[in-house]
Amino acid sequence: EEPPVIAAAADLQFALTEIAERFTQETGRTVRLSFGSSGNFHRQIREGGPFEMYLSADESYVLDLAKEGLTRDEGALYAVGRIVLIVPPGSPLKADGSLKDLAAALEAGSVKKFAIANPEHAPYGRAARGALKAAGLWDKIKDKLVLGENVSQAAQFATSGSAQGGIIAYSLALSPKVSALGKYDLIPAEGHDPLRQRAVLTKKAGETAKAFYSFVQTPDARAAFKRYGFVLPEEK
Amino acid sequence: MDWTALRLSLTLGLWTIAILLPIGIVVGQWLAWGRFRGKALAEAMLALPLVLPPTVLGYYLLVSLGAHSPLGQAFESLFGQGLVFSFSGLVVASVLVNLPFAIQPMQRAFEAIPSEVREAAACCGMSRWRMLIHIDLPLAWPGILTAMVLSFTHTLGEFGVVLMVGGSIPGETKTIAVAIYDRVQAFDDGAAGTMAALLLALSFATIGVSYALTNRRQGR
Amino acid sequence: MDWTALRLSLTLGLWTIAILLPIGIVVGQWLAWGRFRGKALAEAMLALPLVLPPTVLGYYLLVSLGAHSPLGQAFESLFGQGLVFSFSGLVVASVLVNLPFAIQPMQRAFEAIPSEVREAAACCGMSRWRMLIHIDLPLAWPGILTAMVLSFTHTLGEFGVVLMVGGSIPGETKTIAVAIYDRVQAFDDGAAGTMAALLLALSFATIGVSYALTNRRQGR
Amino acid sequence: MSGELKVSLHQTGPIPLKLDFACQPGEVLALFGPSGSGKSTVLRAIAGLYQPEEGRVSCAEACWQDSARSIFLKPQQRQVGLVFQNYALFPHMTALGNVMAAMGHLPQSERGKRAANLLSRMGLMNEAQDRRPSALSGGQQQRVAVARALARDPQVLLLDEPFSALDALRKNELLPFIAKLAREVKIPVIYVSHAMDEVLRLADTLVLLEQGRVAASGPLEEVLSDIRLKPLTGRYDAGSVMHAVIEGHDEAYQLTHLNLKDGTRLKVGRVDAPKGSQVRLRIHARDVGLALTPPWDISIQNILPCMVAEISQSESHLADVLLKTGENGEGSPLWSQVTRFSVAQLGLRPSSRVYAMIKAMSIARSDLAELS
Amino acid sequence: MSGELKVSLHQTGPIPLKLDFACQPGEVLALFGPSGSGKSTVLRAIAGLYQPEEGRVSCAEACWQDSARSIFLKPQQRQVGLVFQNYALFPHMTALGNVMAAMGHLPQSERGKRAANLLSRMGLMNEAQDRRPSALSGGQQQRVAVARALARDPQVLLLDEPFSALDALRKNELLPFIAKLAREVKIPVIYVSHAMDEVLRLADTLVLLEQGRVAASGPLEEVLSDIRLKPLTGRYDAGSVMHAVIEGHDEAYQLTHLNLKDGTRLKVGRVDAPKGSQVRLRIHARDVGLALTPPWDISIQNILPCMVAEISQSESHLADVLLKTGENGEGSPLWSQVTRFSVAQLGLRPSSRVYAMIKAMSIARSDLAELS
Ligand SMILES: Nc1ncnc2c1ncn2[C@@H]1O[C@H](COP(=O)(O)OP(=O)(O)OP(=O)(O)O)[C@@H](O)[C@H]1O
Ligand SMILES: Nc1ncnc2c1ncn2[C@@H]1O[C@H](COP(=O)(O)OP(=O)(O)OP(=O)(O)O)[C@@H](O)[C@H]1O
Ligand SMILES: [Mg+2]
Ligand SMILES: [Mg+2]
Repeated sequence: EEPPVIAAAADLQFALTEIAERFTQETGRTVRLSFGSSGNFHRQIREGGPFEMYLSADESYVLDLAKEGLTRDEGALYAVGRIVLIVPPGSPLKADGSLKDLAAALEAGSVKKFAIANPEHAPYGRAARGALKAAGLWDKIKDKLVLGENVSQAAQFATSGSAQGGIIAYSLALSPKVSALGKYDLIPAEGHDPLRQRAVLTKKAGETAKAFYSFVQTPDARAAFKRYGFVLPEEK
Repeated sequence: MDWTALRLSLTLGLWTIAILLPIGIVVGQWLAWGRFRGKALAEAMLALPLVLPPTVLGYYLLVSLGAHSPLGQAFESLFGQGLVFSFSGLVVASVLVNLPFAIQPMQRAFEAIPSEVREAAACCGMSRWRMLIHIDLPLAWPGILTAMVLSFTHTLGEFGVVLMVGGSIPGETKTIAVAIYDRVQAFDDGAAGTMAALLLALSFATIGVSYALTNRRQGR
Repeated sequence: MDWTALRLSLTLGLWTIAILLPIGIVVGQWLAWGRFRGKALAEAMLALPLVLPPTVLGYYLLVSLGAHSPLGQAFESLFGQGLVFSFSGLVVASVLVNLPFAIQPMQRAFEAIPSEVREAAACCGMSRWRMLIHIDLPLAWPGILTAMVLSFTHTLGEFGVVLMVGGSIPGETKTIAVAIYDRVQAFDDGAAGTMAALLLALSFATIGVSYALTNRRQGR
Repeated sequence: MSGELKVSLHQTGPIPLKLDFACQPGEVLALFGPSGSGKSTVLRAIAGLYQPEEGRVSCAEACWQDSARSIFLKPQQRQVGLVFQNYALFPHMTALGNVMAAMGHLPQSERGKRAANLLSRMGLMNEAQDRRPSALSGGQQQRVAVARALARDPQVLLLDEPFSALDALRKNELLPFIAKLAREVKIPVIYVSHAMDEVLRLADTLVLLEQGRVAASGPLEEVLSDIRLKPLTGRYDAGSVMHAVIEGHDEAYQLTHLNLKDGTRLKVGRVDAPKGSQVRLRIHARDVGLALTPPWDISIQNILPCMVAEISQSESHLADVLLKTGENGEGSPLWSQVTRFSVAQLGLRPSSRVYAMIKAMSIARSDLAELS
Repeated sequence: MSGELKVSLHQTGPIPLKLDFACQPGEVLALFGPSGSGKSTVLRAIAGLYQPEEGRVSCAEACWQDSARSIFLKPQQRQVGLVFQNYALFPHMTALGNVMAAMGHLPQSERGKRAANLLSRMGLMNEAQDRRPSALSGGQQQRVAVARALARDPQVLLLDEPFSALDALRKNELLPFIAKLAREVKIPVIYVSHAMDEVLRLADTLVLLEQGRVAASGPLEEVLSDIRLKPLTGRYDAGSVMHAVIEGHDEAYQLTHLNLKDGTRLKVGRVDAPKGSQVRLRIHARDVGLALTPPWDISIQNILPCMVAEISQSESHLADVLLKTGENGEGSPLWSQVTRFSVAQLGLRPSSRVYAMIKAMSIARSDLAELS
């Protein structure tokens, strides 16, 4: 039997890789991880994709699939994402999660470009838009936005030096490579809709996938998620 | 370094040009020498796979080759395996996407063969097949090589369609392009850089050698 | 229908081929007729932009054209505006990415001009410039057209590099390809389908007409 | 197996064509006519490279084209050897490769040797055989083209000005080769040339084309003897063609004695054929001088008693005098071209008795073609 | 302003070249030699399309190439008109467009008319002028190539077998045109041809090439009179070239009376030149018969008393007899070719007195070239 393919949102790159390694150590079974856009996986599963488990960055995708009867159940929340404001070195902005400094800088006109993920389809983009709207900055910053296809690209924009800052996933900001490229500060979770991330077993799930699904919900795994910047569902 | 992905990409590239070579020759010759109404439209049609963003094209392919589509079902009942999310699906997608790169340069190359040379070959009693081997292919060779190089390199770098149709399954549909992309997305510039450099070096060497051989053969 | 994005894409496509046309002609002729060591390597080098996945190439461009890069700084001090996240940056990126499509078919087309015809032109006293206008371009025209069509359509559909370098700013760097992609990602298949269909129809018409005109001119 | 080639082509445009002719195996038919009269087009139509509106082409029993029955065989199925006017060599192959490419019908192992052989026959030696056409001179390319046409072992040989780029010496070597080949292999040969001397040496039959129409056709001797066709046959003015039998050879002086049908004897340069062979002589009208009494002590060897049959005066300084050989004009017709002044001076009139003087060497070797 | 063309080319390989020659303005220099001897290569080197290892080419005051001084001008800077052996027409332009393309030096408005004019001179009429090369016959293409070479108003005209694909009639129209042009425009003309009759009509000087080396060169008459060069000049065997003055015309019989330098008189067909003009005659050796006593009542009009200077016997049936005109051999040299049998029969020896018989019409019009 080939190891099952697990479709996972791109923001789980670091966390899930570690969890999968641990899973292999403990159970002797392996899984194949495929990271990508949650939306793409959603379509692929609908088109008969061979994924046995699906970890989406946006729970609505999972619920959709559940409605269509392509999953075993509605799955389980495994994490809630947080967002941060990140500023690269040399930026006039301060890393201030309350976005007050951003407001001032916008007034001063020192912000030329500001990176977020595309709110039309990326969950972290929607959260960023929510936070900016809550801070009353959306209309002022709208014309200065550069939009990443996903949050990773938004982070690349934000740290490229060509933008003065951006809003990205906490999980990304925590990774050593990104944190070296700029300072960041958590944006209060109250400002935006929660980024509820849901995992589910598809109808194709086999024994290993089922085991992995359970493993992802063990305290060990949860600790790993936490370490990589995810809030655990209970903590909400 | 993700060797599996690299091997997969090279295999995919080779399969793609292996399939495109005969298609390009047949369609290229047909467009070069055929006289029919709507030829310009046929030529234009062939450029269209390029117009759509790869991911979108990939999505349309996913739907039209997928398990619910007649094509996908036919393939599944024949080979017991779906077309999408499999290496075969990648090959099909890759071939479709690269059609313009393969056909157009070949068409031009065939057009450039002086008609009297082909007439002379016919008067030498060469069958269509011998003419192809001894006249058409050698004379159109630089154009065919260009077609192959463009298709091969484009397949190596192709990413949107491959990701969509293939689903990035390690060892099966996760090509080196996807692997590099993943590394870049993960801010793992080091690994991405290594893979990119190796891929570039490898392609550079392969293409350089084919061009060098062709240049020598042409006696230039 | 995102008309702004469509206009932007067409403008980008036209700029790209407008810049690539002279580059392709100069480099294509140089590769076709020049005799120098390492020609095969130069040819291979030109295929390399295709090898990397577009997003990755875009990322490298983002870094090397960005505000911290010498190139980006030079451009900024000259034009008071950065190269990335701007239309100019898109044009630069687009030109780079399409180099192989522009140069290789042109090179082959120039190679196919019989040397005696160019010798005769020289003996008719044609200056280099008149020779270009009256001999080289007309005779290489089908290949040049292929180069232009491949570059133009590829620019329309290009998405990875454009997104990375441009940042999807509506009216400035959000091309129709990005718009269609966004609609697909947002599960708005209807809008995506409409835009895709329109884009395809438009490209089909443009390319069809150019091929038809060329075919007629060539008297085929 | 080869056989008679029958050609009938008719169309009004874009290239007007209106012609019917046939060519027997072993026969060399010359297609002659001004530039643009359609000679190459006719050859292309026979080879299957051009399809006129209406046409019938057949070779031996095989029908190659019949527009009435919608038959049109491809060039590959016609087994013709065609030398293109512009050679049309394969630019990527060596001279040897070009010739071998036409040997698809032979086993691989024989091709190289036969091709090298053919090329040597054409005077293209080893070193040049391995060069591509672009590194060969015009005449060398032309010879490769001829070798390639022969390499196919064709049932019909079509030669479009095959020696136009060759010097006289080479031509003198190759023309007899073609003539011999046609006779030995017994295939119809159609020969297009602007050089009347080539036509004279090779052809049996002449088809004169003018704007795609046959202006005249028939045995070479008849057409060329027809003074009215002079504007078409060009400055190689009329002459006479005679059949003769070799009576013997004079080895010491390298002469051959010939007997005309009427018993008249002629001396010509040594002909390489056994006693008793039939030969064909062409005697240029302008090489025939006239005398009223048999001249003696002159270098002109052939002095034939003749009777004047007809005198046609022109506006120029020349007059054409038709003679009949023999004391009483009972022999073959013989044309003489002299000045009008001489006609007056000698008082020539029809039925005058004269002596025709033909220099032995004016029957040039090249005009001396053997008959079967 | 044009001037003398001086050419000196030397290299050992890959195409061996070793030649020096010069060509004056108004002079037609024929380059003659077997296929592959390097004729086209020489023209290409003069035009700047081929660069031999060592070479000097200069025209008038301008140095076009000097390998010693590393000078090598591009073809564009040389102002030559070159007719390529294979035409090399521009395939995408009509015949007219091809010719106009060489008229960069003329104002746009004049080009069309002049080009049409040139093409008409070449016998290519309106309808054909608007066709592309692919829709023209071989000979028509060749004429376009000649028109194009002339269109540039060149300082040097280089013609590589420019009429090889033309029928005799057309050639007869075009050869005098070229000859006249060379003289009127006063430019050096280099003419490559395998057809000796063309060379005879056009050329003043002959350069014989053999494997890239000059085997002989000099005034046409000298080189052609040299019997040792027969293997190179081909079957157009030796002949004599004489200078003569027109003494008068016989309008009734359309004859022209000529006076040789030594006072001998000759009759030839009407020459279109006024009394007193100098003309050049070429008399083929094989057209000269010999007699011991002056023949009478014969059609041969020109009977010249001569003395035998030299007899060279060959292995064939022929002997070459060098005569000197005049009772005591005080005049010009005249070659006669007779059978060895005749030499024996007439008992010819050096210093024998003989009469040379030259048929009036054997001085063919085409061999009669005017001198300046
Ligand atoms: N690239 C080359 N390499 C070696 N030899 C060559 C090359 N090009 C030409 N030659 C040889 O140089 C010689 C001279 O060629 P050229 O074309 O000048 O001859 P030519 O006198 O014009 O002959 P022709 O009358 O047949 O046209 C030929 O023997 C030819 O084979
Ligand atoms: N595609 C065409 N359309 C119209 N006329 C054409 C076309 N091709 C050839 N012709 C004309 O047809 C005529 C016959 O051409 P062809 O080549 O058969 O002549 P040819 O007798 O071989 O002449 P040459 O001796 O000059 O080679 C020419 O007048 C030519 O201009
Ligand atoms: Mg012809
Ligand atoms: Mg030559």
